[in-house]
This record gives sequence, structure tokens and C-alpha cells, in this order.
Amino acid sequence: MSAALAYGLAGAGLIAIGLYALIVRRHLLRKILAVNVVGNGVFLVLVALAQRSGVPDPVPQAMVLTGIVVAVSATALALALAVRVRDATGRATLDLPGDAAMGRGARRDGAR
Amino acid sequence: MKRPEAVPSIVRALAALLSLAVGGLVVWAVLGLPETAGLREVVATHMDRSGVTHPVTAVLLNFRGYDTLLEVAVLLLALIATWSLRLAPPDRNPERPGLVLRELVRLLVPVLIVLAGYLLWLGAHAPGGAFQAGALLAGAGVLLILVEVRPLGRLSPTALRVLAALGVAVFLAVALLAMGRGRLLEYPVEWAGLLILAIESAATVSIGLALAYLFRGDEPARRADEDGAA
Amino acid sequence: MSRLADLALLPWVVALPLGGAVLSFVLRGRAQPVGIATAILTAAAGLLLAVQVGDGGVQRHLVGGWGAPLGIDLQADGLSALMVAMTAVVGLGVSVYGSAYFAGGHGDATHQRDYFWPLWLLLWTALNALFVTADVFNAYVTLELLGLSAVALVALAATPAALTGAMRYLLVGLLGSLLYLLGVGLLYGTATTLDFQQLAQAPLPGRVAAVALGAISAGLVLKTALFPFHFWLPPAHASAPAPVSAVLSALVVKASFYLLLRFWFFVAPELASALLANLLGLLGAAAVLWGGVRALTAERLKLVVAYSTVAQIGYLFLVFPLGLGQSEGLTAWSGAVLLVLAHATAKAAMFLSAGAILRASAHDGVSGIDGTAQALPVTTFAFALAGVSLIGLPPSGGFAAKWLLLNAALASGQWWWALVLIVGSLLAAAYTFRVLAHAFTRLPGDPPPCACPRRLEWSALALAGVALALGLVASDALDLLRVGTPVEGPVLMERVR
Amino acid sequence: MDAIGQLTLAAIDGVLAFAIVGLAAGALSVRSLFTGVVLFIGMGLVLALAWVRLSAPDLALAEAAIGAGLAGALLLAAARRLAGPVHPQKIGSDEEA
Repeated sequence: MSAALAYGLAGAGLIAIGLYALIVRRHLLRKILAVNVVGNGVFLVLVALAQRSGVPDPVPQAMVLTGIVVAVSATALALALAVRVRDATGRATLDLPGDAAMGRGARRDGAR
Repeated sequence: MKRPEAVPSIVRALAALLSLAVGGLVVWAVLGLPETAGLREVVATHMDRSGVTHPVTAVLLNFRGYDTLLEVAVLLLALIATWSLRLAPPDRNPERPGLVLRELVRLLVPVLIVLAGYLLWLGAHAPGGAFQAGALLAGAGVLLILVEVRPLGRLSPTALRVLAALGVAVFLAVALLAMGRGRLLEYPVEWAGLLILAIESAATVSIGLALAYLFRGDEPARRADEDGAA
Repeated sequence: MSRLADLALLPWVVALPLGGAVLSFVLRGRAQPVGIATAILTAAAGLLLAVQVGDGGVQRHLVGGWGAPLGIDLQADGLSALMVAMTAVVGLGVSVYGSAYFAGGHGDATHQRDYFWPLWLLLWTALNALFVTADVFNAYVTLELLGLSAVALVALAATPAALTGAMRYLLVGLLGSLLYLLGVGLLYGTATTLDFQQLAQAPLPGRVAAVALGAISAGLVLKTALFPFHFWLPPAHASAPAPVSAVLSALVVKASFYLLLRFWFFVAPELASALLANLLGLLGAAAVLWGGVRALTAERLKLVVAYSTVAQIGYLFLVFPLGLGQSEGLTAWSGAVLLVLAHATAKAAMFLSAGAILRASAHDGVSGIDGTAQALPVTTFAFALAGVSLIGLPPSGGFAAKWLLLNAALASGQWWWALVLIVGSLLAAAYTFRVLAHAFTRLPGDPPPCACPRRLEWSALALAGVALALGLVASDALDLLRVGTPVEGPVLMERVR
Repeated sequence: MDAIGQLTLAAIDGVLAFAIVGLAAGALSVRSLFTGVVLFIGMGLVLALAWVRLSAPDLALAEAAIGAGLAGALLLAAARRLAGPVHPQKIGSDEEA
């Protein structure tokens, strides 16, 4: 098994685990971690598949470097928003207390 | 900390199925990819006109510099967006940070700043560059925040905003100036190295500042009342 | 027009709003004048670009002078030009509205105004950059810039509902972008290029291309809020400040839809099986019905308008079964793109008028707007005009668009899609009249006072007017769309078989 | 490179790949959020080693500094705030929402 293949498979694994946790976990911090796990999985696949012939290709590396900076930017905003959501609603989940704001849609859609 | 787990088991089962399917498809695709050398050769043949000798830096700041311009804008956007949320200022530690920690930070911060400068310069011909250097600067900022010193605390809020936007501003200005003689971001070959260094230096400052202030969360108010030496 | 042909407008439609965003952030107290000036310049550049493409054909700009696959190219064909022009028109209307909406009033207005401008200009940057990029990875960066600025603008409302809606929007958007990026990586792994045109010409081996396009489509469908992935849209669009709701519904969901069109009509039409096209059409049909029913039953005014967006997005996806691999493809293609334009202007007008109406009404429920026709006649008129286009009554842009889709459905023998169009229009009529009936309910006594500057009312009316007039200039828009068209064939304007 | 050397490297790759997936799974399933964040940071550090093995030293540096380092600091700070007291603050009026 080549190095590229091993990491490519690990990337696929991260995508699957992260996707599952993003849907199933309720706490916002955990959801944010899950998105980051998916992201790291995608990055691994990107670099690994450009590495199969053994020579490094700088273009996917530059793409992933861009991706890492975008990911940390998004994570920072997501964390700030999570803190803000908790300050406003008292809980760090996507559920709104009561359905004051959304009407019936809140319960149905909020379950996701 | 307790885990709020009220997700019905049917949702869990469906999520598990979906995740397995997605993971399986990715594996299937990865196994089916042809072996290519990618654009390595194309990059290599154009390196002499890029102004730098490290291929990743050449791609990031010259060949695909437009991506990087937008990427620096994304980081600035994250800072603007976070500031727009108006978080409550971080809780103050009830006891002052210990003397050991303060001394350690006093020692580490200059080291990190020097290292950042080194990484920035290194990027032209070896692994390194603005993002890694900016992260080190931000690390120094985070350390200062941990001992309750606001980095660049003597600056006015407007000056802080100028520094945060410097990376995008310089990058965009260079890109547009290059258009005077050619196309967007088309550096004259003999100037490419210098222009890239200028862009990276400005970007390093902005990246470091943005990341450090993202750690802090709130935008410093107009009156700077809590800062010590920085 | 030789001077115009020489202008390199492609970089400017991105550079202008980006520079304006930076400036409005740095000069915080003067964010608004900077923002207005930038909006005018950006809109002018966008409209000029459309003229340039109409006169001179497809425009291309090699950033850095390298050219794909090494560098990133910018390109505007008819489709891109129409999208940039649409953004210019809606963007200008929203900017005028925003300049009045965030002024004065409660104490937080200054904070909102000072952040609205840099965030909104960054969003405009992202939209234009996305519409003119010829590079699939660059499109990923613009998608992230778009998503994050949209989320921040929703959160500007700072209510619990808006903050929670923004959070969900962020998580869904990030997942969508990452799926897109995964597909882009796989495409690069097989074709060694990131350029749309070169990808279209490269041989894409079966299974990798299938997974790549699957991931890209899944990510973009999630971001476009196609049923059943619409769950995040109503909470976000309905709880944002009114000008932001307008931008989200009118423009932001169209950006990911535009990329779907790029991939399925330009890059890999040969990979689109009838099964896939019909599946997308089916989900679109479900969206039309579900969105229409929910809009009809929603209690809050802005939720009505948001669910109407879910329904109207559904129509757009009929382009896949009607346009891909059909001999009447160009008719459906023209209809769908025209509907993108018509919905953008009409929905922006509707959200903007809803924002003004809510300022004058007792509460945010549909029943709370009783009597607004007396207090805000201009705004109520704008809402009604926008409704005319959403329903698809002549002579509006919505009518021309649905007429084309209807012709495509009948001419290709797929009458069941025509049924969806008709039922959807009836639902649209029902929810529009439900709102208008309340607005025209006379209240005893004087109309309630409203802190509604004229700019709030007239900018909404102007956009509604554009939506209406679009039907009259539809053939000009379709001529522009033919520049670099991926679909051939006649445009069945006249007859229904 | 001799056979033993290649085998050793393959083993290292296998262990790193497993560690990445294992740490991610742990980060997303462990009971305590703090532990989850710490495991996530650990995953970032192992990922940096993986980038070295994939001949991407730029990414290794960036991952260690940004992906694990700064994102880790952000996550830890947020975890602390999310576990701490709620800061009631001005929220927008519902009049418009």
C-alpha cells in the first residue's frame, strides 16, 4: 500500500465520520469540530491523490494551504457565532427555546 | 459536561448509512484515479519568471495569486464578521496571571516575532511564507492576550483596522498597478520577487493581527483602557 | 464602442467592490457614503460588462498573464454577463434601500450600518467573482467568501432566531463548500486542469467523474436549498434584516445554482443521465408544491416570502429534465435563466417591501399588516407588482420565463412538468393574494404612522418595475444569453403545440 | 531504499493514517467537550506529520501553526466560554425579525 493510498483512505474515513457527527451531534462546538474533520478529510484526499506518482505537485498543495486558511477563518466565525447564540438563547444548540420566532417550522426544521 | 443526545435512532441510522455511502464512494473514486504528475512540469518550466524559487510560493503568490487575494479577503471578512457580532468581552481571570507565565511570555514574544520574520523571508526559496509567519505572529498575540495584555493596544481602533486591512489593500493595489502595464496581477518579471515580498509582508501583519483578534473575540472599544505594554 | 471593447472590465467588477469593502471598513464612520459610491461604480461596471459581452462576444482575462491551466482566467459569456447585470440591478436597489434602512432609529442602527456596508460589499465581491471566474477552485474560494459574508449579514439582526438561523446556515454552507471542494479535487486528479473550458474538453473517466460531479452537485444543491435540503433557508432568510433577506433570496442562492448550470450544461452534459435530470426535476417539483403550501400557511409575513423562494427555486431545477439532451433544450435553458433574473428582481422587491410594511404594522404576523395599503400605498403596490411576476402573469419577466418552460415541456412531450408550473402558479397567486387581502383590509381611523423614508418605498417599487419590464425586454436578454450558449435549437416563444 | 526501510515507512504511514481517523472519531464522540477539543488538536499534529510524509512541508508548517495551533487555541477558548456563564446582552428587537 502506498503512502498516498493510505492517507487517501484516511481522508475518506474522516469525511464519513465528520458527516455523521455533523448530523447527529447537537452541541454546536461538536458540530464545528465535525465540519473541521470533514475539511481535513477533503484536504487529505486532495493532496494524497496528487501524490500517487511520487513527485509532489505544488498546485494541490497551494489549494490545500488556501483551504486551511479559509477553514480557520470559518471556524473562528463559527465559534464566535456559537458563543453569541448561547448568550442569546441560553443553550449551545440549534434549538430555539419555544417557537416564538419560527412558528411550527422551528420544531420540524430544528430537528436537523 | 453533559451531552444533549436526543437525536432519534432513525436519524442516527440514516446518518450512518449516508456517511458510509459517502465514504465508500470517495474510496471508490480514489482507487479509480489515473496516475498523473499534475501540473508539476508546467510549474517547473515557468519558475524562472515567477520571482521566487520555491514552487508552492510561486503558485500561491504568482501563478494563482488571485486565489490568495480572495483568501486574504476571507480572513479579513472573518474578522469583520466576528466583530459585527459584538461578543461580550472575554471574562477576566480573577487572579492576575502568574509571574512565571508573564516572564515566559516576555521571553517568547520577541522570539516568535523574529521567527515570523525569518519564515516570511524563507518563503521565497523554501517552505514557509506569509501564512506560516502570520500564524507565528498571531501566536505571540495570543500569548499576550493570555496574560491580559492587548497586542498593539496603544493603537487607535482605526489604526488597528488599517493594519487588519493592510494585507488585502496592498495585494489589491499591487494587482491593479500591474494592470497598468498588462493584466491583473501580471508583475513585471524583474519586479516580481520584490512585489511578492511586499505583498507577503503586508499580509503577514494582517494575518497575525486578524488571527490574534479572532482569538480575543470582541473589537476593542474606542477608549483603550485595559492595555499594558505591548 | 471601440473604447468600451478595450476596457478590461472583468477585473474591475471584482476589484471595485473589494476595494470599497476595505475602505468602508477602515473609514467606519463614513461607511455609508463609501458604500453608496462603491455600489454605483460596481453596478456601472457590471452593466457595462453586459454591454461589452453583447457587442463583442465572450470576454476573457488571463490574470497574471499565465493562462489556464497554470493561472486563473476570468471569463464572461452571455450567462455570466446576465448574472453580473442582475447583481448590479438588485445590488443597486438594495444599496439605496439599505442606506435608509440602517439609518437612525434605535441605538444599534449605527453599529448595524457600519458593519452592513463592508459585509455587503464583500458579498457583492464574492458574487461577481463567482460569476466571472473560469476556474473551478477559484469558484470554491468565492463560494466561501459568499457564504461567510451572507451568514454575518443574517446575524446582524441579532435576534435569537436570526443568530440560530445564521449558525445553521453557516454549518450547512460549510458542508456544501467542502463537498464542492472534494469534487474539484477529484476532477483535478483526473484532468489536471481547473479551467471550466479545459475540463469540458478533457476526457473524464467514468467513475471518478461521476463521484466528482456527484459531490459537486450535492454540495451545490445543499447551498441552493433544493427540497428537501431547503430546511436551513426559511429560518435564515426570514430572520435577517430586510435588505439582507432580499440579497440572500434574490442573489445568493442563484450563485450556487449558476455553478450547477456551469457544470451540467458546459462541463459534462454527456454525463447527465435521464435518471439524474428527472430526479433533479422531481425534487424541483416537490419544492414548488411544498414551498407553495408552506408559504400559504406560514404565519409570519417574511416566512411567506422565504417559503416562496423555496418554491421558485424548484422551478429552476426543471431546466435539467427539460433542457439537458432535449431538442427544445434552448427554450428550457432560456426560460430557466430568465426565471433566475425575474425571480431575483421580484423577490428582492418583495422582501424590501415586506421590510417597509413590517415597520408600519402591529406585529410580524400576516394578520398584523392590516391597513398597510393606506399607510404605505407605494410599498403595497410594489409588493403586488412583485407578486405579479412571481405568479407569472403577463407582461412580467416571470410570465415570459414560465411561458418558455411551459413550451419546452409541451414540445418535448413532458406534459407533467407543465402541470407543476400551473399548480405552482396557482399556489403563488393564493399566497400573494392572502398577503394583499390583509394589506387592503381597512382599519378604522388614521393609518398607523411609519418611520419609512421614501427611499425604502421607491427602491422596492423600482425593482418590482424591473421585474415587470423584464417581460418586455426578454428577447434582448435572450440575445445576450446566446453569447457562448451551451445549448442549441430554437426558442419557442410563440406557439404551444 | 532497501526493503526493510520501505516496510518501516509503510508501517509508519499505516499507523499515522489510523491515528488520524482514531483521533477524529475520539474528538467527535468522547463525552467531555474539552477532551474532544484536545483530541482534535492531537489529530492536527498527527496530520502535520502526514503532510511531511506526503512531501508537503509547507502544509506541515501551516497545519502545525494554524490548523492545530491557532484553531486549537480558538477552540479551547470557545469551549471554556461555552461552558462558562451566559452573558446576557442586548439582542435585537423582534419588531423586524
